[in-house]
Amino acid sequence: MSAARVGVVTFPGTLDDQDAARAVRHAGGEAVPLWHADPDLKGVDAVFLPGGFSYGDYLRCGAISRFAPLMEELIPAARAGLPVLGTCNGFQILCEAHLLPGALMRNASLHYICRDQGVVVENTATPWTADFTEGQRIVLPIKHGEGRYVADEATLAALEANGQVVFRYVGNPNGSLNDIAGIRNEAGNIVGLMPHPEHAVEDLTGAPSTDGRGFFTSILKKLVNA
Amino acid sequence: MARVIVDVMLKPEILDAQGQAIARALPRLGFSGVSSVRQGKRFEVEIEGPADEAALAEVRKMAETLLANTVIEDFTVTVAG
Amino acid sequence: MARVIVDVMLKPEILDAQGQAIARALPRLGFSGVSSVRQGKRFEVEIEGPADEAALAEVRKMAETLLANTVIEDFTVTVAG
Amino acid sequence: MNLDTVKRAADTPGERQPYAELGMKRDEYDRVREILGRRPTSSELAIYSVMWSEHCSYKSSKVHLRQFGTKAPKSDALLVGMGENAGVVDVGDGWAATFKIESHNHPSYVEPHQGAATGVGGIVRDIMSMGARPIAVMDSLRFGGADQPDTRRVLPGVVEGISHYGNCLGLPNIGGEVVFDPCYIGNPLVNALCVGLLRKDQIKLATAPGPGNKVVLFGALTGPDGIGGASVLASATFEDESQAKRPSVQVGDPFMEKLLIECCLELYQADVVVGIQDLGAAGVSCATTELAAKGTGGMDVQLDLVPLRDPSLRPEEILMSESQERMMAVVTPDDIDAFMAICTKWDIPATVIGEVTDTGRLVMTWHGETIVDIPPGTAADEGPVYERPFAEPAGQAALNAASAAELPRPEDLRATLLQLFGSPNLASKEWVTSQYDRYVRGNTVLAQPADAGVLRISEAMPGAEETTRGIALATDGNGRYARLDPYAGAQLALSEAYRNVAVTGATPLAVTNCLNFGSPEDPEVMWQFAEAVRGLADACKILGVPVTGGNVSFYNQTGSTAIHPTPVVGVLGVIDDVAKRVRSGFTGEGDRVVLLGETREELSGSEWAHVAHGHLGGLPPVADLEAERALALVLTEAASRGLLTGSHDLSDGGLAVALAEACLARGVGCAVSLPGDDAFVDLFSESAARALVTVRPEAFDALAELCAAHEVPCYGLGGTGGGTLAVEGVLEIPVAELREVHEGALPAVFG
Ligand SMILES: Nc1ncnc2c1ncn2[C@@H]1O[C@H](COP(=O)(O)OP(=O)(O)O)[C@@H](O)[C@H]1O
Ligand SMILES: [Mg+2]
Repeated sequence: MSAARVGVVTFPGTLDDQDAARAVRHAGGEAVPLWHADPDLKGVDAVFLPGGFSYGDYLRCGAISRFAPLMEELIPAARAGLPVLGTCNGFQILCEAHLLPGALMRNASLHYICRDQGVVVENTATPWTADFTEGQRIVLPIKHGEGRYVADEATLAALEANGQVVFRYVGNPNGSLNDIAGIRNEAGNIVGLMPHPEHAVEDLTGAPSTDGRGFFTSILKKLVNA
Repeated sequence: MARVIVDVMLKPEILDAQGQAIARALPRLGFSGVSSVRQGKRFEVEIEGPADEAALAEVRKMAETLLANTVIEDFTVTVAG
Repeated sequence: MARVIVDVMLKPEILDAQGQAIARALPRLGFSGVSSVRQGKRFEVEIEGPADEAALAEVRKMAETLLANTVIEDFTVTVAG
Repeated sequence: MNLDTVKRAADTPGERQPYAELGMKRDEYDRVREILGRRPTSSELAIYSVMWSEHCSYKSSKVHLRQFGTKAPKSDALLVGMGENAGVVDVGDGWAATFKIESHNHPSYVEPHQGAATGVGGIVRDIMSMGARPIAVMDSLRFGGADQPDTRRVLPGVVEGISHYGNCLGLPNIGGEVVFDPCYIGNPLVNALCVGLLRKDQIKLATAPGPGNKVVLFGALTGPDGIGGASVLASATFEDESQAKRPSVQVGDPFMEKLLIECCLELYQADVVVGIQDLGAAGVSCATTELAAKGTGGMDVQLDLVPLRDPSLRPEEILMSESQERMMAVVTPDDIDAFMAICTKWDIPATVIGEVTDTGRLVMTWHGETIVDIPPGTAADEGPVYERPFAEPAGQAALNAASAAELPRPEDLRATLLQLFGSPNLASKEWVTSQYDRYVRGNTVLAQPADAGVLRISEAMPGAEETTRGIALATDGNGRYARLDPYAGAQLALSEAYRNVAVTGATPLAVTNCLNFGSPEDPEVMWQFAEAVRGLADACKILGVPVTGGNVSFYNQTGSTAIHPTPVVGVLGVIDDVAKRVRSGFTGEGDRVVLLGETREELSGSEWAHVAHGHLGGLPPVADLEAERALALVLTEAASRGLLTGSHDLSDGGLAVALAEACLARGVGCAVSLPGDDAFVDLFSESAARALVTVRPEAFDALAELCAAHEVPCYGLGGTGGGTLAVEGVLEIPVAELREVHEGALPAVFG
């Protein structure tokens, strides 16, 4: 059996692509590099949009990346059910591309913030969170200047009603509405969150937990069983 | 050659953290009499041809798809005087 | 109650990395005919009294000390029409 | 428009030239005329004036800095020493590390955000130009008093600038310093360090060999950045009104720099670069003269081919522009297409502007007319060298006589500890460090609040081969110590950085330094400088760590008042098995707490004297380098044998502050008793060559033996555990209370 193939997208200014690929490999998957300018998903089974400052975060985070040639392939594939995970800048891109509702704005403190953050897993009915339990409290690094999740009231109500809030902060670091740290689309295949699971997969390096592993084991199990 | 201005402001219902921080700082700096501040963006777009209706329609499309995120922002397009 | 607009733009000789990145992206998004984009800030300042000369002078001072960084930015103050 | 060509210069020998406005002395100008055998053209004057400036030529410091070479200890690790863009050190298994620290003090005072940001950008390009992938940054910062209003303008901007630029590049920030002292109020110090990694056999140098090879300028377009001086020149020569005000600040574009990093790495990978140089101060002037001087000796440049952001720029201004995010490479004609293709992939503008020659001349033309024709070495290497006079400051003896021993001692040591622990210099720096990404790239093993940053090597480069090794880095400096005794102060800065590296378990290997001083034209400042360099060079020899590079920043003063002399020292170390790094502070309950090293009554220049009395006088702690070396040997050996469960160096605030910080690491308290008979001295003295470590009880004897073998004093103080810091018979403070004063201090000032 060949390993499940997870595409990791690099835009100009993407920073966490190497970490994302490493996390995929640690979980036993094959990380397939995808280049923003190539409109080719290379037949991957899932896609990871990593963090960074694509296009320097100029204009708005994710605003320019959304138009990349690769996105023209990715957007319809995601709408058709391809599992997609966006973390940090990846989450911002997913919102700008309207694959997820709402928007991410400047932190309420107006400062960039890097810290280890408690997060509660609210929804496990996604290919990226199946290995967690509902209500499980995990710790992941956050590192962002624009992570304040906003949406209009109707959208928020719908997210809550449909169980689309996937992660909530314990102690809101950025002023996100309803303490939202991550959400999914209605179908559940697309998940975006501000925290960084790819930085929390090894004991040795930096982060205080290995709680991020759950994302990668979830998706790989799902793909292997599919 | 003409210059078209695109002003982008947050929708009124969206919390403007930057504007509020400025409004809060003003009294400390000795400025009184300001009831609110909102911060938005201003784009000066130089177009090659004249600012005719077709060009403005094009800039409006640019504002709608790129310069503003209409989920949270409103925009206006004007020709620089 | 009056609304005063403060537009803050980078001085022309200062690198506007953001505006340049947008301008470079436009052709890829199918927009042609734009020769340059500059991005600045727009502040909408609501003042309690009328926008008379004294109030405008006050806003100008505010722009100079807080809203704009005059080392690299220029600003203009206008009363909202 | 009138162009000052070589021909015109020869025909108009008497034309007045604004050399003085460009900061040149009459004799320097005369020397240029002598070299050229005619008056320089305005473009040549632009080149010589920037290349012979203090900043580029090191004319006041050179005679002293030579000691770093002449006194250098023998080191097998040194692959590239001083004089290149950055030093390179062998870290084993085929890997090399390159690192350097540089100042951006003055720009950060004028425009804190951009000044600090471009400081990071500049040092990162230095590291890139060695052929390395930059893998982390650090920042060493000094501001005026925390409560002084201008500090509230400068500090947030500086931190935001470093944060934005570094974060955007995807470089983890793994350490630094934040120090407050009123002496820096008109002169903040912003020193940025970058470290990079490369294969030992892939070092790139700034050289342009091979006639016929192409000279490529790539990266950002050239604009009127930081060329106040050049517009003086352009307008003085041509009375050209259009050369209005030019900005003296440079503005950075971190996104462009990130693309440049990736582009350069791909260029190195493809092996299409013969020589490379970053453009920093003095921009094109510096890159062309230095590349040519170190290569075959000549270069022809068509200056009008330089792509411009502002088409009105004059050649003199192009030569002096300090636009950021630019590099210059030398490429063979065969490789030029491949080179350009990689630049295109990364959206990096790249232009061939010239060619290497063997004429021994740097020749530049402007639309066909020759405007520069000089021997490049005379600008790059043969600048003026000054033996500036120096003299011990008038008040030095009196200052040294006013020892802290005379100060009243506190009754309440609990209150004293809390007062110190919440003072700006000792308080938690999280307000600053939480704005820096310390996780990006996933190789950060230790970062704040650890004593040194530690990175693993194996995965730093995609596709790299396995190694268990890691590198550790720390920067330190203490302006108060250096003010009291610049010789010892520089040694103490080195000692502390060296010790901070050693407490993680790494072996210190090499040194970089940033020497921040007042005006070299002031003999008293020059004395401080000479003493500091002599002290640092002597200490490096004893500790066996060579200086690989660094930076001198003079003229840090307001009016005639100089800052404290502030040598900042960075030390890089290697740990063979990075998994054996020692974590900072108390990591669990039930460990023995052990103090290593000798405590003397050394309170002059201490944080206690500063905070409790606003006092500065006496002599700083003794810099006992042999003891420092022995301590490091104990620490690294204990770490490699897995004896240590935690560690922390003793420095500012002494044992008291070290214990308190160790408790905060994981909220684990301790109960200890003091070894000496004066609790105040035991707790607050700042004797060097000391560290706190923890061991499992069963490992204590092994540690004690190791200490005995190296003649390092070793005191079992007590054990970890509980929720308080308890010093028997002296004080007891809940860890939560310590945390509150420590973490609340900076937010209370800066929001
Ligand atoms: N400007 C800065 N940038 C990055 N890290 C910093 C900075 N200032 C302090 N730090 C980090 O914060 C921690 C505490 O700093 P400090 O109080 O100076 O340490 P110590 O007391 O051990 O000398 C260290 O890990 C240090 O590297
Ligand atoms: Mg320190």
